[in-house]
Amino acid sequence: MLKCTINGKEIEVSSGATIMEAYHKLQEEIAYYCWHPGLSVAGVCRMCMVEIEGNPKLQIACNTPVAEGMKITNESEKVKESVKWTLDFHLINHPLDCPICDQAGECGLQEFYMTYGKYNPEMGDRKVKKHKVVDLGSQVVLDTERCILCSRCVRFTEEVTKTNELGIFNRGDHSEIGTFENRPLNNKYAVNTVDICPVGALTSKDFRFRQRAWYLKEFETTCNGCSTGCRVNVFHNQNGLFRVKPIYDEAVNGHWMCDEGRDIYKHINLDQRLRHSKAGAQQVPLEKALETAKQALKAAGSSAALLITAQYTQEENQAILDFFSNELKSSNIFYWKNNEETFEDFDGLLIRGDKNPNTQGLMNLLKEKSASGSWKDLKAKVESGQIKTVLVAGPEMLSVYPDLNEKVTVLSKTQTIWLSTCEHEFFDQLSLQLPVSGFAEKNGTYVNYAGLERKIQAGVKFVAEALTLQEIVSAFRGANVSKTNEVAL
Amino acid sequence: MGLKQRLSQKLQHLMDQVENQINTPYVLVHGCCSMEVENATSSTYDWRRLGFASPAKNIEDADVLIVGGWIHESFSEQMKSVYSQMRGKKSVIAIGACALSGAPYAKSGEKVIPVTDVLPVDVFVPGCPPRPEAILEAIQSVKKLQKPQKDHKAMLYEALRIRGN
Amino acid sequence: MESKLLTEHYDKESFRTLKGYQELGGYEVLKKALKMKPAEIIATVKESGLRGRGGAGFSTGTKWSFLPKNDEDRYLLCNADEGEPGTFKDRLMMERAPHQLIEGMIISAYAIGSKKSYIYIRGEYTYPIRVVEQALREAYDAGLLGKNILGSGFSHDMDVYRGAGAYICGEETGMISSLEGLKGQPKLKPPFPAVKGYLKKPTIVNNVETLAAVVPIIRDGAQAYRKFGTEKSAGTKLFSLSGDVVKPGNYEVTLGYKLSDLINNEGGGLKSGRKLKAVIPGGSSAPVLTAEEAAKATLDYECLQQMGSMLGSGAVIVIDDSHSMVDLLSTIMHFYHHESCGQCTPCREGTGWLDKMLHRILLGEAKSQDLDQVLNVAKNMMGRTICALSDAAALPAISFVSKFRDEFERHLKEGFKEGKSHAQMHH
Amino acid sequence: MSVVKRPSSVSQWYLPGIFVGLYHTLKALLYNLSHRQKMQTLDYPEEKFEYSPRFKGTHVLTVKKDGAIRCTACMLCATNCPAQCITIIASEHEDPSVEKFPIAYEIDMLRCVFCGFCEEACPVDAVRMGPEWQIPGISGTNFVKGIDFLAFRSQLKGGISSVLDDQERHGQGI
Repeated sequence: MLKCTINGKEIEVSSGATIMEAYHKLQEEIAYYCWHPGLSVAGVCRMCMVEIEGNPKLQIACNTPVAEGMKITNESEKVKESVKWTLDFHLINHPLDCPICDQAGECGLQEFYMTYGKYNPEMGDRKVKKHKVVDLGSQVVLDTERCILCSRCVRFTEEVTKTNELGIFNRGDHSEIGTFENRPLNNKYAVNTVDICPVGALTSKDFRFRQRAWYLKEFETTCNGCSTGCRVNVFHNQNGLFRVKPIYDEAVNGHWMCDEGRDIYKHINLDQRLRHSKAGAQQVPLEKALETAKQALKAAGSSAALLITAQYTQEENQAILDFFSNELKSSNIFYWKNNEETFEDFDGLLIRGDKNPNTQGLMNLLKEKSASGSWKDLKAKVESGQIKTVLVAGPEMLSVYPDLNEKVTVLSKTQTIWLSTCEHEFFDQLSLQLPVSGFAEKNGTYVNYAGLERKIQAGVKFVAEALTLQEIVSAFRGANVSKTNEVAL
Repeated sequence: MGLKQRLSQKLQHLMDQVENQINTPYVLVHGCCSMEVENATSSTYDWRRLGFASPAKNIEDADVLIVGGWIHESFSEQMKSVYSQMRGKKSVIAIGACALSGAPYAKSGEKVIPVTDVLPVDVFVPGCPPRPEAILEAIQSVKKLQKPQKDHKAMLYEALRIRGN
Repeated sequence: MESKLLTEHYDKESFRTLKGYQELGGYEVLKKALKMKPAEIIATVKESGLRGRGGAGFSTGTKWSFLPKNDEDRYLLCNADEGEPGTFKDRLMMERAPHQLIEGMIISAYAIGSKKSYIYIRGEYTYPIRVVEQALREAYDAGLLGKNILGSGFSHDMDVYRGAGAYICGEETGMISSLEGLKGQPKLKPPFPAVKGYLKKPTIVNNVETLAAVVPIIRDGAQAYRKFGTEKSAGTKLFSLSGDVVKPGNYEVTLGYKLSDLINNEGGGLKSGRKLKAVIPGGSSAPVLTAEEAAKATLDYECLQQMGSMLGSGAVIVIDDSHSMVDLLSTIMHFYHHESCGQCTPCREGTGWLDKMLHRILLGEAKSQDLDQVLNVAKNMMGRTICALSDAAALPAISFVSKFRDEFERHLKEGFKEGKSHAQMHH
Repeated sequence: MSVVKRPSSVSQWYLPGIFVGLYHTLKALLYNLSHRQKMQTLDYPEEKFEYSPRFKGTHVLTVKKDGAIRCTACMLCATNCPAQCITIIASEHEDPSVEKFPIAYEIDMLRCVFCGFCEEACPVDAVRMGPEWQIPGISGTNFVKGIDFLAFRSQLKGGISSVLDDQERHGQGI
């Protein structure tokens, strides 16, 4: 371990570490664009200049290894002057696009301009004009005038996805990021380039012009797109959820996140949600619906069945399973496995075939209850008439359950209580639907493929009547669950 | 009918005519909008020319209530009682952004509520504060609301206003 | 007068062929070297005080000693890119004496224990490339290259690699990237090429003249070589004299030779009726010397260093009073703006900014604080990038503007008086 | 030091007080009748008060030369507005040089305090405070004004062009 002092503070780093890693470890303020903890060192933006005692020339922090007893500072006048000028070089050909740029408010240039900027631009000559609004692929739009050529996105496609779609074309100040003719940027992690782009050159088509960054609040939770359970930040305000970005998590997803996971915010917004309980197509007040469900389940007693998907948190599974085995003394518990054939896939980085966040957790609980029934058994029992009433803890993400329609047509014959987060016109054939809160509206834990606990927290509350399974079970046990019209957080 | 009855009928008609022309406003305005109401009663923008009497002292004999300034939740009870004390045909003019919507104070955590939560409002006068001419405009709209049948003078005003603007 | 150590037989046609070269003592030194131990060769080269002739002037012996001692295979690259404007000495050497270069390279390769070497020749030099390839074929046929050279057990392969026409590929790591098939962009240092260069293996990059100078050093020994030149800058150097002189061309003189002698004796003095205004001693990236400074200057690394300029690649460009310095600087800046590889921001944007400003100054649409702005931008470009191109662009700008400030001011007031400038035609 | 003059006994009599009062009223009445113009009262609908150009009235959305509104939906005005009365919905323009424009730009006149912060915040002179004061409306009228009212209402006669046009801005290399 090497010892060095940064701006007067003592720090110890592993041998071979660069000065930038020491700064990163110490959480000390330093200006940089092209360095990224998850990528290789490019050393091209020349912002991270530091002054090392005994070395007349300023060194770049991202590529200079730490030596024992090095005294490093980036607060001296010489460094500030260098960063000020290098930032000015970045800005002389940068277009005045802040009003129409999505990155405004969280742009690297704006941030460092406030601390190191010159505030009186001296460049009187014409700016270099390049291509605007370049369509890179299905997810990402590029603006080469805004690009500061830090090559983060190029290194991302080289090192992380290893698909090499992006490259820097031409030379000198006419260099441009771009893709080759018939090779658009269409890999499954393309939107990560938008996150790591320090400026507004790469913007995501899904979020394009939808909201301004300073209108969004964020809360940390876990993605429920598949069983990897990446740590993510969900951005929202009172009108709805807007986007999802990854958070660095050593154990599971590192700095990255897949593009499928970025769409998980869509099914929480009001337009797709089941807002009121419905009997068939008829809207029913919540208390009355809960009452009829309770009566139906109590009447069926041990012949009531539970069809459960692995989309619920561990606490919810525990509550519903205890209710069935203790109160109803019924052992008809059936597990609905969605995509049978692609269940074990794994793309080598983050995407897993098992699209449920809590399969492992549910499996452990089912083993405890020694319930191993699957959909085929339930179907046989329903058609043979043995089971009359079924409680379905339905899926939250309908898109990953292609076999939904087949289940609904079978269950529409018996008395079915379907718990669902999202609305679907097929559900109107069922006898009763109850709204359930989505992953962004409840606290709980998922257990990911490797058995790690992945926490989620209630960041927003859009559907007032949506309940969690614990609340539904406590309602069945007679507790009065009156849902006043809470204002969304 | 004797001359006396016809005379008294004509007198009565004249009195009604005058009676209709004159509305007596009760001013319940505080904050910067009260300045503008004073302006409207001042000699420059005199609203007596348009048939508004000077602000009534007691509520009973007023038939137009002018509301302005931010409305705090605790104040809404008194306003309702004021409104209920007015007798006969009554209408409300709400002036100023603070009354109409709570403007900048609405989201500031203070319990400032818009006037529509408290009283049924007939004429809204936006502005912060609205110009005295806007209050005179509001007065004419109130008169039009109270006496819907054709009023040549009002139509004349209407024509002038559109052309003049 | 010239001291022809290397260029003695350049006038003879046959010197280019293997037979002609061997008749005049060619490849004898190679036999002598193969009998010596590699460390001994490195010691003689270090002792001879031979310094890099390409532009940096770094001591060749020291550079060779940076190589790791293990037996990891390493490469020797000959930098024949010669992109520095004003330099045309490597071309002469490759056309007239390819075998001298090949012999020098084999000896150097043997010294550093490299099995593979490349000659990276500038793509535009089609004729020299043909000559060198022909010479290589002759060397292979004569058993001087390939397996078990002259029975000494040392085997070595040598190839020619054509450059793609980029000034940046003259820079050490830029050339390495180009050789690896990547975009010709310099690599981050550390790690230095001597530790991790071509294909991440230790690599030594030397100029054509440096490698050719190894032959006389090994032949006559270090002390004989030291007789030429000054104490710190030993040996002779080829200077490419160009500009407003009667006889421009390549002249081999000892280091420490007086610049004014080179111009007046070898170069035949200025054209009639012209007065010397300035001299660029070491290629376009060297700061300019005024007429007075040129009179005092001697052609060696130390003296030019003290005068604020540098020997560089030895391209002496003579400028007389018929040329406008503003026009010259604008052309140089346009060259660097075009040649910047665009990796590092200060150089990519700075060269563009300087080029546009100087173009505006040339057309007279500028004020005197724009001159301070040029100085400011240039000062803040230097020393902040991966390679020295930004310094190569900034140094001429600073020296031109500060040493010929009055001419720039007069130019701004009166506009261009020497008729149409080269830059105006160019844009 | 101010000395209070004791009122003379004659002024406390009843009749002289009335006549003095009548005298002043008649004087003012006769003066007004003879000098109609000097009268301070403004006959509102016929006579209008002339406002200074700095008057902060109902907003105006300026237009470009080709008639499209100048606003690029950057939301700076909505952010700067103390009453948060501006709601903007942005969308992508098919002409790539325009890139972003508002499909909905609404100002809630009831909330607006006409402070002019939006005018100051706008980087491209897209929104300005117009010369007319706010016209009252009876309950039920829509006070949330959209683009067609703010940019193309009759008084603006086809829209007020903004100071700097997009093409000019690009032309200057900004």
